[in-house]
Amino acid sequence: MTDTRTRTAPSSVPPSAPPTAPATTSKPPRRGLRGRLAGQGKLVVGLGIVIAIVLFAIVGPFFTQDPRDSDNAAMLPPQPGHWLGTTSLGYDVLAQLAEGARGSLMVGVVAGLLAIVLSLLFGVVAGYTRGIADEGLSLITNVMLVIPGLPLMIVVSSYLEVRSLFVVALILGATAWPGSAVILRLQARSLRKRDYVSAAKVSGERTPRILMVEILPNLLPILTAQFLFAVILAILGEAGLSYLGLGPNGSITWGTMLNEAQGGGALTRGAWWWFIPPGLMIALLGCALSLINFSIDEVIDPKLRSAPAAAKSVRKARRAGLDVTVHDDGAPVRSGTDAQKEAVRR
Amino acid sequence: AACGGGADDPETTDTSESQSTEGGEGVATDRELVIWAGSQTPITANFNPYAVGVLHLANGGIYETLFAYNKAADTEPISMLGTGFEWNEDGTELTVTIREGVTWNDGEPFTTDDVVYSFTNDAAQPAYLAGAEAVDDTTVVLSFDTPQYTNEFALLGSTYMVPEHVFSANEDAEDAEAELTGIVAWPNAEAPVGTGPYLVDSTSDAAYTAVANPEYWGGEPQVSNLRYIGIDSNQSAEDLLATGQIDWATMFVPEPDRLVDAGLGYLNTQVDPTVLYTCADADMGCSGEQTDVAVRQALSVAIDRGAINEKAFVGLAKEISPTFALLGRDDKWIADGMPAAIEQSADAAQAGEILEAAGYEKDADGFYGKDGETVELTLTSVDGWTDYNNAAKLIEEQAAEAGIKVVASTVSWNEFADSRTSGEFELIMGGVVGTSTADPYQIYRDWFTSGYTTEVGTPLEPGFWNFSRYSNEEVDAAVAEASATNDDAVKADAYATVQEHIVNDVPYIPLLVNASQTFYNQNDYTGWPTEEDLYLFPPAWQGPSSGVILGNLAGTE
Amino acid sequence: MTATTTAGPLSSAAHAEHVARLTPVLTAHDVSIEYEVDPPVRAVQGVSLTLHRGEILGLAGESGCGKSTLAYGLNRLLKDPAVLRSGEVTFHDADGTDTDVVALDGDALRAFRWDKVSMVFQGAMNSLNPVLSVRAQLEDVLTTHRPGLSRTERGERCAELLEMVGVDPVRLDSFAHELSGGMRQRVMIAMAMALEPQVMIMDEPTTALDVVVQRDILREIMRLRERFDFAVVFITHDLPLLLEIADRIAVMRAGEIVELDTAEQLYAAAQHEYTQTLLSSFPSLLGDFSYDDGEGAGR
Amino acid sequence: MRFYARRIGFYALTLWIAVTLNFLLPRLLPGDPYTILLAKLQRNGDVSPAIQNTLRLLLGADEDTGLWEQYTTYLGNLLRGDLGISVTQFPTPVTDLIGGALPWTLGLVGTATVLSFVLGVGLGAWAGWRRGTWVDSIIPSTTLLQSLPYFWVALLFIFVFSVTLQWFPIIGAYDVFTFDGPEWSWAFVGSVLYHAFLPALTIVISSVGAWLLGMRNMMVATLSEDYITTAEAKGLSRRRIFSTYAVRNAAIPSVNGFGIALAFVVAGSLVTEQVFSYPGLGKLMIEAVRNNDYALMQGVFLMITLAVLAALFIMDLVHGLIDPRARHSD
Amino acid sequence: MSTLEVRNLVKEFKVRDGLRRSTLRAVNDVSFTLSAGRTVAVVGESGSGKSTVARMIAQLETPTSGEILLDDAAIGRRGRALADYRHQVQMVFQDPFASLNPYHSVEHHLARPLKLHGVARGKDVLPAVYGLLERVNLTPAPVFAEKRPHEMSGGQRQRIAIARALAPGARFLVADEPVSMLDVSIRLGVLNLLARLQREENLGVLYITHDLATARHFSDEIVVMYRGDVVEQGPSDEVILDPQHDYTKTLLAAAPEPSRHGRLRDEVRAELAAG
Ligand SMILES: Nc1ncnc2c1ncn2[C@@H]1O[C@H](COP(=O)(O)OP(=O)(O)OP(=O)(O)O)[C@@H](O)[C@H]1O
Ligand SMILES: Nc1ncnc2c1ncn2[C@@H]1O[C@H](COP(=O)(O)OP(=O)(O)OP(=O)(O)O)[C@@H](O)[C@H]1O
Ligand SMILES: [Mg+2]
Ligand SMILES: [Mg+2]
Repeated sequence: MTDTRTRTAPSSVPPSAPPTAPATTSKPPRRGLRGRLAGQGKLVVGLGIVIAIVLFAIVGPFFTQDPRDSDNAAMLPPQPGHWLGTTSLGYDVLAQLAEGARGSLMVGVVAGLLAIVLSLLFGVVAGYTRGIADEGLSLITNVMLVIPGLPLMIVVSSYLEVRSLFVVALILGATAWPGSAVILRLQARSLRKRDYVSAAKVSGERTPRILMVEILPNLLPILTAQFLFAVILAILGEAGLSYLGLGPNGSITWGTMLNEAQGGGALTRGAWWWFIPPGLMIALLGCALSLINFSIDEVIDPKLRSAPAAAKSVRKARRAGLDVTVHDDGAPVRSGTDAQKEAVRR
Repeated sequence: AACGGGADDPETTDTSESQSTEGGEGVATDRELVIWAGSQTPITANFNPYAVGVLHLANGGIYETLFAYNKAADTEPISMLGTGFEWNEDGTELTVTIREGVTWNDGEPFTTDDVVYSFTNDAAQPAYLAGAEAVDDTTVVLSFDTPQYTNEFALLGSTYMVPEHVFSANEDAEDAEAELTGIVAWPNAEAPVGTGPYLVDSTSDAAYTAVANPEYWGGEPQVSNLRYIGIDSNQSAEDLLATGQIDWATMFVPEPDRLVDAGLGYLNTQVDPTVLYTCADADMGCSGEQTDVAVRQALSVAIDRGAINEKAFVGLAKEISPTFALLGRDDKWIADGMPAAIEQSADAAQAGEILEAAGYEKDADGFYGKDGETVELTLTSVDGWTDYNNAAKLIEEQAAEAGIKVVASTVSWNEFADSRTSGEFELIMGGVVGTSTADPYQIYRDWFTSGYTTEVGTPLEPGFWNFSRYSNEEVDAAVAEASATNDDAVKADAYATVQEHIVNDVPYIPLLVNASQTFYNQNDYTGWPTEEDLYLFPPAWQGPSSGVILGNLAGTE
Repeated sequence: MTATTTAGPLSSAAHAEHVARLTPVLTAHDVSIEYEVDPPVRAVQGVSLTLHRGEILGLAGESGCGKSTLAYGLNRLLKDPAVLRSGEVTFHDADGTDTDVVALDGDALRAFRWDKVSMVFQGAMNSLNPVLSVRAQLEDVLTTHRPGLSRTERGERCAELLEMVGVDPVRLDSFAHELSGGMRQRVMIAMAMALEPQVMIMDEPTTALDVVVQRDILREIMRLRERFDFAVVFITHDLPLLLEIADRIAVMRAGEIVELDTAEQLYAAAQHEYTQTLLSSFPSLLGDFSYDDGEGAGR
Repeated sequence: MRFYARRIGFYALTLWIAVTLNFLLPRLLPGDPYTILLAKLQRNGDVSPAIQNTLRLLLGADEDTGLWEQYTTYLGNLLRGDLGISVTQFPTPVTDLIGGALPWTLGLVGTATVLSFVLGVGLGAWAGWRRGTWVDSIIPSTTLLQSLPYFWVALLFIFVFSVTLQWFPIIGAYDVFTFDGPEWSWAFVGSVLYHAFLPALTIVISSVGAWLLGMRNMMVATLSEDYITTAEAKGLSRRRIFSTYAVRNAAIPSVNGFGIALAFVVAGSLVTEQVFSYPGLGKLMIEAVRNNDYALMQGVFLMITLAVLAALFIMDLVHGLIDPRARHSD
Repeated sequence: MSTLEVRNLVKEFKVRDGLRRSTLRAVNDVSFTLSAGRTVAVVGESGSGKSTVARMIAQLETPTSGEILLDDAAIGRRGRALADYRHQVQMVFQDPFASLNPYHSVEHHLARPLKLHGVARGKDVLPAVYGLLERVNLTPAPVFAEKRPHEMSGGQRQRIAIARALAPGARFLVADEPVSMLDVSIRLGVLNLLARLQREENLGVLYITHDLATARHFSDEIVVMYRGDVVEQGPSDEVILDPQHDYTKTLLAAAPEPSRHGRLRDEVRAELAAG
């Protein structure tokens, strides 16, 4: 009965304990990093994967051979020296994967940043101002939201003659912002009406400072979530564009790797080591970023964490016989008095 | 039966009959032959050989030429609707004998008037054709102002015979949507009238089918049903081949063995060279170090063609002759003293010697340069042409080993087309369209003479292929000489001159001859061109030869 | 540590006398409720309480003292992570049968709810389903608990209910967002009345409303109570209000009922110190008042 | 009513912007369709002089008209349903090509999206209802599905299910080896369903996660609303609480997001169609891009925008039905 | 003696209902004067325009018409003049949970106005912050200065909000329902603090509330608003004990009064018995 030990702690909680502030605005008390991460399994796993991938991108290339070195035999299956085999040109897949991680992350981050900057511009400014500016910006946002992104990207990139990694990232970023802008606008609108914004005004703060110091920090969780989301979308988008042959030329990304693997008939030639890893890396990174988003969602809307946690703890309590009521949802049915007696005995 | 076609043999006997190649063991079959000739979906019904979107079956399967020429081997043309032809002394008249007893599939007889119409209608008449005249019921004479020996193939091997009574009625066809008038606007979608072995049966946006023409002059084809399908990616086509769902396709497959193991017949015919275009002539306005012949020569020896073929072309391409004569087919045209195949492995040392002899020195980074300027060449290839992109990457690496800095980059197809016609490029990885007959003449004329190029900045006209801006009076003269003769010896002499120059000047750095892989169902059908009997160029998309092959097929059981 | 350590609420002799005349309708004994969070919160600790037929029992106390938790506990509406650690709740039906509320489950519990004990919640604003019309939500109750009623009967009943609380029956087809706060609260009360339950638990039914509207609604409740004679547990932290309407008042603090007495007695002679503090937090409108800026009320 | 008036105004504006964007994009960049087409044809060998001539007549002549005039002509053409001529499928009008492809896309993407929506919302509602149980632990894994590149999944599916196992067809929207074009027969319908299965599965797999998560989170939030407690207090059955009280409210944001999400799904399905050679708009567009067929490309882009707008409009109507608050003001 | 006077204040809001726009007159011709050392209460039911008046005075809204005069001079609306005005007139908001930014510490909340208004600089800021905290009875001050809003109770937060309003050295305080969000047991504490500060520092306080009892006891004068109009205004005791306007009477009748326990029950019973 491990959980009984935890409840030996003094349980006479002051009933007049201050209610906690509304969720969106609360911040966890400053505890150590370990303390803060405890119980945040998803966050830990997500961060772990992301950090691993970023490290792989940063250090990987120093430990692998030149990703453009064709001196190896072609289409080698995984083996010592080529842990992920080689491509049809004799490039080392692991080396390409590391270099591709750089490329993809760079596309993701640049596109994500651009998307965030644009969505801040269109979202927060629209949300904070009123009248024509708001109407105009919102209209643009809504229109952009409706115009399908990938086709637009395809059309735009097909007109471009040279597509560097950076240009592709810019295109992706420039089409990825409207969703976030809508969310940010709503949020900024509600923040604008918050009393602490009015209070700052009455204190004599200027608008830019109010935006930066009072409003922006409160948007941080949402901004982060949107940024991560934009990164995922950009990396997926880049992969899609690359598959269509509209990806960045001259750079290695997971998308271009997939494109080359596809072009080189990797799957039909049985070279799974060439085709599978880039796709998995994309999925893994996306999954990790989503996991982080999960935890951010739970910060933004604590119900998401507290409600399931509550249900869990109650089921635990019931299993321990701490509940005298009868439940029809699968919990053991016991007579009120039995349970009660047991509870009293404890 | 031997083919004439030489001026020294004016009275031609009958050329080889297509029926003659028909395998004896074949039987008639109802099994539907499924073909992928490269069509993509959606398929739009169009069987007008003059239209841009004409479907593959029309070229050869429905409309036939007078003769069928073999692009793949040095064999005699096969007699189709023509039974013989003859050049006059000076090459200004071509007399063709027409097969008798042929009827259009609507029952009308095929006549010399149809032949004349097929050569002289607005859509077909070439500029050099001065006139066409039916001399009697079986003879047509084509006349020219200048010798046209070299256009024999264009006239006899690629001009489709169309029924005057049908086509002339549609000369004013109008495609309102396309704002297009004339015969080319006519889709000819309803029961096209031709002489070929097949009749169109149905068309949908995904496939079209054909049935054997019972009245075919060569006898009713043994394979009674055809289905041409549209497939949108090589991957799908390969998968379909592997799973036995298509019977004939010509496409790039990196590991053909897998399909051969699955029981498919396989032919790899290499005819079209792949080269590096170099903007070669500074006098024509080219800029960049590649205008120096030493740089081109050095680069050429620095390239490891074996590795490129092995890695970028999966070992499927063929060695190229620096003379651009197709090895195997055109061997007789390679002048004495010319190397047959170009060196396959790289020779970095030799490249260095060439450059050093020309006054280049290595800089601190190990790259050659002159006067403090490092040689740096940009090599572009069309984005998405994976084999070319890969080859370019390999060349970048190989050149670097020889101390030549080449930067590989990919460009959009537009930019590629643009820069090669305008001449604003340094190096482009590109193809050279091979010749359709066993004679390198067309390549020499179209790709190496100054008549087929313009100054840098002025776009080349359509039909001009000299992207490298190579201009050499001696080459021009030699090519002119070759065009005016039908005497092989004279021609060979002229070619020797051409070859001497182009091998030394390397305006196009030869890489290899591209593969074209044809897969066919040999279990259920017989009569395919094979390694042993390469009677025609086998690709499913090639007209008119594909039509001839179709007429040749039969079931195995 | 046991749940029975509390000595029970303070109350006067007058109270005992008052109670003796009444019959109980709902009794709670030793109810303890805990929130299973880390660390666990003992929101209600060993509360025993009897609600009598037809009376209005006020439940007062400062925010967070466990009033709502207790009310939810009485009706078996505790939501995760709340757990009823101990206690017996017995409903004494008018027909003489007693129901062990704690032991109810499944269909029996659902049948019991609303029919015997109905509830009006803290925020009426959010108690109405925004996507269902008022009619649909009223009918929900009738179709569930009175399946015998015909369609027209149900319709009539709904209209009748709305009229009873002073809302025009045309509002039946309105949605929550089309009603004012006061109307919504009235609709909720009408809904609570739908099955003519014997007990109604009202958790701060009027806090979000204007004084004038609040007064109207209270008046309505009182009137209905006189008519149908149901018992009411009325929860609020507005002691003056409670004094005006309640027959008896229980003062809660830190999960326990510290004092339970008749309204008159509580006002006149509150025994518990906390009750006195609470009373003094409300300056009299008409009486005198003296400033006190000491630290006493500083929390 | 006013709500709808505003929305319609918005749609009209968006449409106009999309149309104008479509007009401006190609004009911002140089490109001569004649050279492009000719070069394309020459890649396959001989182009007869006659064809060259016609092409020149048809495409080469570029009248020197002002931008505004071109714009009005363009708008006029659009109104008449004239989207120009495809270069890839010369000389088929773009409208014909789109007309042929649209039903397939609508069928495939529409079905897959609706399926994915229903499945996602259904599973999400269930997961939210069962919050705090083992179901929670499988939720994070759905993010993996969400992050898989569409085409990658599609290619793997083909490799495994169509080529290796040969359970499913490799190309097409129906059996192109048997049917000579669409027809009305059970066999054909069966064939269509059979061919749509894998592509639809790809779309569903890659998009269901988002719905599931969104719905699950909304359910969790909704379940703590007061009206849910009220419903419980009313003694309503769990079923009714689940469906009428929880799901109906929790689904509102999902339904609202449907239109927007559709834009994403359409984008993803472009690639899916390409992999499966599915004869829809996506494949058409990609062909167009690969062949520099600008008229076709723009036509398809316009069509996709239109389709998304139409979907949004329908969702607006639905939204009005399921959320009474939407019917009044914005 | 300094005064803050509002004259014929009118505020109209443009409300859009679909395509139709209409104007809503939230405040209609409101005038009153607030003098240093005195408290004026504004009472009225929800939506009567109380907050709007407060926000206009705090210059968070611009009046549609009418004037606000500080020491008989029309107030400045921008730049230096606005800063000067803010220096003198400050506001305390209704919801102490919402009026403090959860991301900033107490110190930040108090130091900013000190710096902005040049009350303290550099090293002096922190002591000044502590001073403010002590003035609102939050001791030990260094402990509170470190805290963030969510670490404090509602009453403590409202004290911070009051301290912030005092920081610039304001002479007039607009308090918009400063205690309605607080628990009953701590309301009086906050009100008493306000009253003490007002007395000790000779503040002019505009006390907005719907609680008639506290309005009476904590203010010198009461302004009764009803749907944007002032229906009655006068010395507190007069308004409460001898209401003139019907609306004031209704309001008074509706206010719960502990001394009248059982009243409502008895009234209803009487009514029912009668009819
Ligand atoms: N879901 C929960 N998880 C943990 N603790 C809770 C939860 N709900 C309530 N509590 C705690 O239980 C105690 C009693 O809460 P309850 O809601 O019953 O108070 P209340 O008297 O109704 O207050 P109010 O007057 O503010 O409504 C409080 O200390 C509160 O913090
Ligand atoms: N920004 C705004 N836009 C439109 N209408 C507004 C705005 N602010 C206030 N109103 C309207 O003005 C009227 C007066 O509002 P105000 O907030 O001043 O009332 P109040 O007396 O403070 O009410 P409460 O007691 O509820 O705080 C209300 O009808 C309100 O809806
Ligand atoms: Mg409560
Ligand atoms: Mg207000």
